Amino acid sequence: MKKDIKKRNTILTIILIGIIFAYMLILQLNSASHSYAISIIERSAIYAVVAVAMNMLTGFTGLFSLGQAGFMAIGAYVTAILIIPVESRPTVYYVNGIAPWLANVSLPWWLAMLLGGLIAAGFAALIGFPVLRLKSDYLAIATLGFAEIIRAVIAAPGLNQITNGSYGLNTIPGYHSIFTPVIVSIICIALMVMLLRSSYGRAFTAIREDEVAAEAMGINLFKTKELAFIISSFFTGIAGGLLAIYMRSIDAKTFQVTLTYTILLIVVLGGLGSVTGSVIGAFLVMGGQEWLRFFDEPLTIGGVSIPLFRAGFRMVIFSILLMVVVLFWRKGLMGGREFSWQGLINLFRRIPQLFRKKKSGEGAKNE
Amino acid sequence: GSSSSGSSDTIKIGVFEPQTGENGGGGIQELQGARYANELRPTVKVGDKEYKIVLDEVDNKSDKTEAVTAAQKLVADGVKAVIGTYGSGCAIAAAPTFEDAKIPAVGVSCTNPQVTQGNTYYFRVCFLDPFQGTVMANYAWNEGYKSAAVISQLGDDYSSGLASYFSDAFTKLGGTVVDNEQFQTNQSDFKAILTNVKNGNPDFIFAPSSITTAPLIIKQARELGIKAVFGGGDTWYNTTIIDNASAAYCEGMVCSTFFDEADTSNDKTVEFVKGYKEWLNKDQTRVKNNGGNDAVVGNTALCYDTYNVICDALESAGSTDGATLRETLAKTNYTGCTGSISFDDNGDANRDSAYIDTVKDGAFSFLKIVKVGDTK
Amino acid sequence: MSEDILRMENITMQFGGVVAVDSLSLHVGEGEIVALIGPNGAGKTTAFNCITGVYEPTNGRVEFNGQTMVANCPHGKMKKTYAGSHAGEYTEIVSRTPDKITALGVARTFQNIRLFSSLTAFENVLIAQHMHVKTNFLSESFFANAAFLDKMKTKPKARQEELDMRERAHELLREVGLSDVENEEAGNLPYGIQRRLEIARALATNPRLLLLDEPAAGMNPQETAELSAFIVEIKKRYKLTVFMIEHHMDLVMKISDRIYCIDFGKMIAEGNPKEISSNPKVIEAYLGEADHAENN
Amino acid sequence: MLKITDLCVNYGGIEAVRNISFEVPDGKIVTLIGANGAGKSTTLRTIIGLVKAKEGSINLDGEELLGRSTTVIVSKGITLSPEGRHMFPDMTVLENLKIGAYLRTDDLNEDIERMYELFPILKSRKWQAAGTLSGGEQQMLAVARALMCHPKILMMDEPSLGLAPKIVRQIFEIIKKINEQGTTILLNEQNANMALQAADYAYVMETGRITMSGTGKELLRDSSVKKAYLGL
Amino acid sequence: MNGSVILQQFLTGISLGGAYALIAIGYTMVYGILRMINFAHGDIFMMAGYFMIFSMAVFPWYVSIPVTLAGTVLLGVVIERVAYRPLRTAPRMSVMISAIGVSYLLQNLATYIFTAIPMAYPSIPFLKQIFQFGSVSASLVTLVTPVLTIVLVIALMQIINHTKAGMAMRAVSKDMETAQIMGISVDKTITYTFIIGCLLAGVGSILYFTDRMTVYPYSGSLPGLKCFVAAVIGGIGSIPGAVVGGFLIGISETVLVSLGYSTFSDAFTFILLIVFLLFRPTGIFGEKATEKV
Ligand SMILES: Nc1ncnc2c1ncn2[C@@H]1O[C@H](COP(=O)(O)OP(=O)(O)OP(=O)(O)O)[C@@H](O)[C@H]1O
Ligand SMILES: Nc1ncnc2c1ncn2[C@@H]1O[C@H](COP(=O)(O)OP(=O)(O)OP(=O)(O)O)[C@@H](O)[C@H]1O
Ligand SMILES: [Mg+2]
Ligand SMILES: [Mg+2]
Repeated sequence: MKKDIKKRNTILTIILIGIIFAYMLILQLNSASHSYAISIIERSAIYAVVAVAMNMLTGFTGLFSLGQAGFMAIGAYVTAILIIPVESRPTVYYVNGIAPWLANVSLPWWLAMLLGGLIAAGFAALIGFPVLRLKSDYLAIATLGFAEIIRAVIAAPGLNQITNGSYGLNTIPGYHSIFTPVIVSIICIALMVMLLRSSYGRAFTAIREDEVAAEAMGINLFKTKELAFIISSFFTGIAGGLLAIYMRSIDAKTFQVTLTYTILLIVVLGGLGSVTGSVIGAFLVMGGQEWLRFFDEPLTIGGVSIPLFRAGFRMVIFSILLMVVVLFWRKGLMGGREFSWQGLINLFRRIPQLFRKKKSGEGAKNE
Repeated sequence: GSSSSGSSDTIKIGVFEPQTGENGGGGIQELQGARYANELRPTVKVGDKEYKIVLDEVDNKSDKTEAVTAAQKLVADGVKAVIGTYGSGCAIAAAPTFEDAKIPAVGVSCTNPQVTQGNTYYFRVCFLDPFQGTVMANYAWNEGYKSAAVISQLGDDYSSGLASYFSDAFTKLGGTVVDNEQFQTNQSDFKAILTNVKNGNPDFIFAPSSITTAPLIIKQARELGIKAVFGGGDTWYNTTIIDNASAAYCEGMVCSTFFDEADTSNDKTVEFVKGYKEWLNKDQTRVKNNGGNDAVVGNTALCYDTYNVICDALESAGSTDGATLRETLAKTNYTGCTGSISFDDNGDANRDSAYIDTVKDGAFSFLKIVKVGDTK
Repeated sequence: MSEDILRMENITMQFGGVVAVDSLSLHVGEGEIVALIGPNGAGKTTAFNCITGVYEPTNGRVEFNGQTMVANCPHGKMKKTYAGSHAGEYTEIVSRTPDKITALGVARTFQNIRLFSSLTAFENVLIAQHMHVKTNFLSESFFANAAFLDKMKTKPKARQEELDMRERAHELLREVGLSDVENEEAGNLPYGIQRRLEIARALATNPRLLLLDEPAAGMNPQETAELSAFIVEIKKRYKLTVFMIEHHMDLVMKISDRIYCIDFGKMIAEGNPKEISSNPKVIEAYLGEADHAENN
Repeated sequence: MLKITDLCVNYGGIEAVRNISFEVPDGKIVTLIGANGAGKSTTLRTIIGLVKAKEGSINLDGEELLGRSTTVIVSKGITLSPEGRHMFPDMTVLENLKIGAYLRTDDLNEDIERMYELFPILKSRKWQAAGTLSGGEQQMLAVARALMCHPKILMMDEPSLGLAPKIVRQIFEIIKKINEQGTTILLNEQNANMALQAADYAYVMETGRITMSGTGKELLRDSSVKKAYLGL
Repeated sequence: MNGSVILQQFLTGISLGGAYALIAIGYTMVYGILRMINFAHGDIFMMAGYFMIFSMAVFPWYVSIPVTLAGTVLLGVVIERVAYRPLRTAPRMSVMISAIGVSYLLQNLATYIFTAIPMAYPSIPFLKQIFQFGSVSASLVTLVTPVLTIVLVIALMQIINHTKAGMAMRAVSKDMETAQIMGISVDKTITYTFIIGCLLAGVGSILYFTDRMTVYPYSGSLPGLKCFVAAVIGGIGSIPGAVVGGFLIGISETVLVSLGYSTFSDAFTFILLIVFLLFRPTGIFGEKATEKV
């Protein structure tokens, strides 16, 4: 019995993956006409990585960190600097020139991205010493502040020859195929899930539940928190690198607090402590923002133009929708649980039941 | 709207502008130029067929990340050409997308050199930052100002770029830059900076900045008793600044611009200004979008010209194919309300002169035309 | 009794001006059940906190299994304001965080239940074994859940460890009689079961010494009686030494080998249950005049 | 008189209190006893308005309290000394006492002195932050704080929890004393022995239902109560 | 740098600090009572700016000021009702997210209604009188801001420490349920807190914008963040702390900019924050959180 269900789930999963890949293949083969869809999927996949990484801290370890934009900036800049083709560097650094030692250093994108992640992780390790001793909101504000400091440093004139200061970086080679960012994202998320499901992951959860008790169970608070922080920052840095390649041009303003807030909204929408929630959230938020675009365009029904529809309306609607989710689905869409086939099937089963109940309720009234 | 599917007798032109976010104000002013132009010239004849032109407006929210998806949306909508965008950052971010899709884009007011660099599909009708910075330095030097202070926005390519070109040119001419101050994005208190400026006692203050910050700087400076002449870049040719900083404080400030409302030497300008004002005043929301009055800002005029440049190119190319259109655009030779427009190999407008405008009695008035080589 | 497993020497804990524990010395022999009683606010929980590293004592030394586990002397700002006795007697400073102390073999429960309440009972016990994990986080993440490798002759170490941990968690829960609530959320369990689970979780760290802070608080006499039997049983089964704080006198009298009574942070009596219940100082300070048996 | 009729309370899917009815006559001590999780605390919290009931009625001297806010209910003269103490941890002992009398407008000094007499240890710690008191000290403060508002009906949720035997006895003496001074008492207790001895009337709760009731003396003699709750 | 420059900078610093302090109080009070960072506070402050613009278009300044303050308070109270009250029993994180959501909504709404083009802040003639002391010049508002801040804060402290409403606020901030048992109405108390916080934000907004003269949809976000930092540095929950924090940040920001380090003027705020969190995690006046194991 149990085995049958397991088998069924495996088959369903394989079918789902098959469908997803087939869909992406179709998009890829007609990439010219589907570039919009491709870019939305790529962006969602990248945000999903950061969202899961943030969830690992906030939802699983109970560390409320708002430094994501900063770590993404580190990852993005490292990646971008190292992969901009050497020949186009003079035009990119056209104002101040590039530092001579850097001028000819170039890496393949995946290595650059890995390095970006490692450097982000290194920074996390450093600032972890002071800030991880802080609790909840204080930690949030300190990490947020740290992200702002990173941004200021990147834009500082002193680093002009490395980060190109105010002018940002561009001519970053983009993706050739939708599969590159999606597969990298899948690998990143899979690695995080595996960690979360190991004993270390359980130790994270223990800290979220009760620090004092976790410590009394022999879990070293500082080391474990630091581990979660470093790993989360590593993947956030990688996602920064992915984003840089996706955007092909970055500057310090890309990595403002609002970026962190967007990711936080994704995490909350999906459900704290749910990896699948974060992934679904990323696609919903990114897709939703685009789907709502028609609100920005003047709408005329039967020759009467509806006055509300104009630029900016989309974001108003979007923020209202977010508020509705926060207020009415407090635990997010997944509510700390993971997606399971059984859950989905139960959901479907419940729908006819709801109808039946309604009907019988009505019947009772009629009697 | 874009939702109407691209039927065979319409051509879509993308209007890639920020309507919200930091540059939302300027973006909408530009957008209105395109709308007005579209109303005047709703169709083009490509080959033998008359096509209706539909503007596909997307908001890039002044945000680079958004800009990429917004650009992709235009590509997916099947636009044949793109107008925009205000704010070079977003133009740079979107440029590869348009190039990949072989859709020519014509920038209206994105003055950063990198927008067109290495991108064969991006053109622009405005002049560039190095040009503008130098022109302003020339002007200042010619007016007899010996010392200048420079104020620029950190992390902003437009402002930092102009400031550094200005400083270079001004020093070369023999002037001294007594003070070089920088401020943060979103900063609204400039007193500390301005106190330092005041202390340096410059003749001229060059403060290229967005229309959000310019009035703050000017007003606070005057309140601190700074009497020096203020100068800015093309963004400053915008009555919003006068409205926000009060006419008295703005009196005498100068800026470079590609357009002057009061220029009567060009018939096209006169015609455009008259027509556009009428169009604006027909609808209060248009006036509101324009910043609450009917003064014509440079970006609107440029965008109006851009629309026409694209339409002309469509007509003379006789095809909507991206590559053909690009080739035709590269050969553009058009005279519009902002003067003559043609592109160099890089896709940049060949402009050798700029208007210098000053504020007189609370309104912009034409002062002179300055060329790069013009120095005393 | 044999060797002392725990020795506290002149432990003083001072909060600001309040001396909560004052030169407390006591010892617990291997295999004993020792109780610590005393009026509210006498400093019992504080003493436990000093042993387990939650607080750093102001002065004194704690020895575990013949080794110095915690030691401190007034230093820094405390030097001037120190109000306890035996100043200057200790010079060594040894401080350990609670997790290090647990690693040495001292486990505890809390006066107010502190379970990982949104996790299942099984996970609670599993987590308590985390400190014994030997593989690093990389091989843990790669292999701990790699069930498809189970058919191999030699499983990866991380996988083997994970399987062992799960096995042991099941076994432990079975032994303490919690098998049937294994998959329940800890926070949803009845109070008495939660107390039991908290003890089981402490056991999962493989302690030699178990500290229980008011294990019977909030239990009725019936449940308390069950708990006494439980404590005696696990003590035997796991060869533990038990040191507990408790206000339920029937429990204390029934199972303790020895009892310490403290008041105002100072030791006022020591002895076996009989001696303690008739000790006038204890009656005066703690038990009160009436026959205490009827109170519980 | 406080009269509870057919009260039902749910937490999500859990039925914590199922259809219970009982009365608390003026001037008496009424106690609820029962195992952990029987629903005793839930009952008290519903009476004070912290938990919303599914159905039923809570009637104080002819006035319906169900659905009223806690503030209103407290102003009618019912108060609760909550389970688990619940001090204002950063306020001093004295401030905690004062806030107990939040709805009163008269002079408090006399009452504060009275509390210090009842609980001398509080006097010596009046400037200490309540959060750093020991468990027992906190419990005493909780009782004292509740008394500060001169309630008609004082509900106490496990006042003896975690207290030394001596203090437990003191607490019960105080309960009797307050009662003699005219306060009606509704008491939740694990310590069934003491509670039944003190109570005029008692109810036994099991899994959300009232399974038995009688005077304190009656229940003390009842063999099933003896077995289940007195550990004899 | 000569004496008059230093004096000029000092004036700038304390007037900026005063405005920061007023906003910081709102953060500290809301945090104190709901244990949440009211991310929307900076945007309420921004909306107050718009309210003033619109009411000055119709009324003279002495009518506009009360109208603006009333509008700001109303906005704050409505936000509390709609976005925070339903989450009273939810985990703190949800409330914080809700606050971020409100902030997002207010910014988008302002962009939608008022467009992103900055609007001129009307000048209140008597506040804008310029005084000249030698080479130092200052408008009245520069001088009034710090004085008004101090006066308002002293008044507020009296309310909190010596009235029943103040006691209720402190109690609710520690334990809502128990506060209810004491007969305190939690909803009312929280509403009062928002009224006070928004009132001060309104006053702060008038002083701040009178000096800085343009309002646009994002003009609240950075000052908002800085003021929150000010509140943390001062010791969150403590009102004198917020004031000291506000002045500290205002002055140090000015000093830094005047020394030519404007690159780091924003970052410095956060560096200051991190340093404080390290060496005095509870801030200057913060009380120790007391958790007993
Ligand atoms: N963190 C602290 N700060 C200040 N004083 C404290 C702190 N922790 C405990 N105390 C004080 O130390 C004394 C002893 O407290 P402790 O909790 O050890 O008592 P206890 O013996 O466990 O009492 P109970 O049986 O009531 O739990 C008390 O007076 C308490 O107020
Ligand atoms: N906030 C809550 N959410 C969900 N369930 C709850 C909540 N509070 C109590 N319960 C459940 O309601 C039931 C009754 O609990 P209640 O606290 O009223 O019992 P009690 O008789 O007071 O027990 P105790 O002696 O432990 O205090 C228990 O099963 C408990 O798990
Ligand atoms: Mg204790
Ligand atoms: Mg209870």
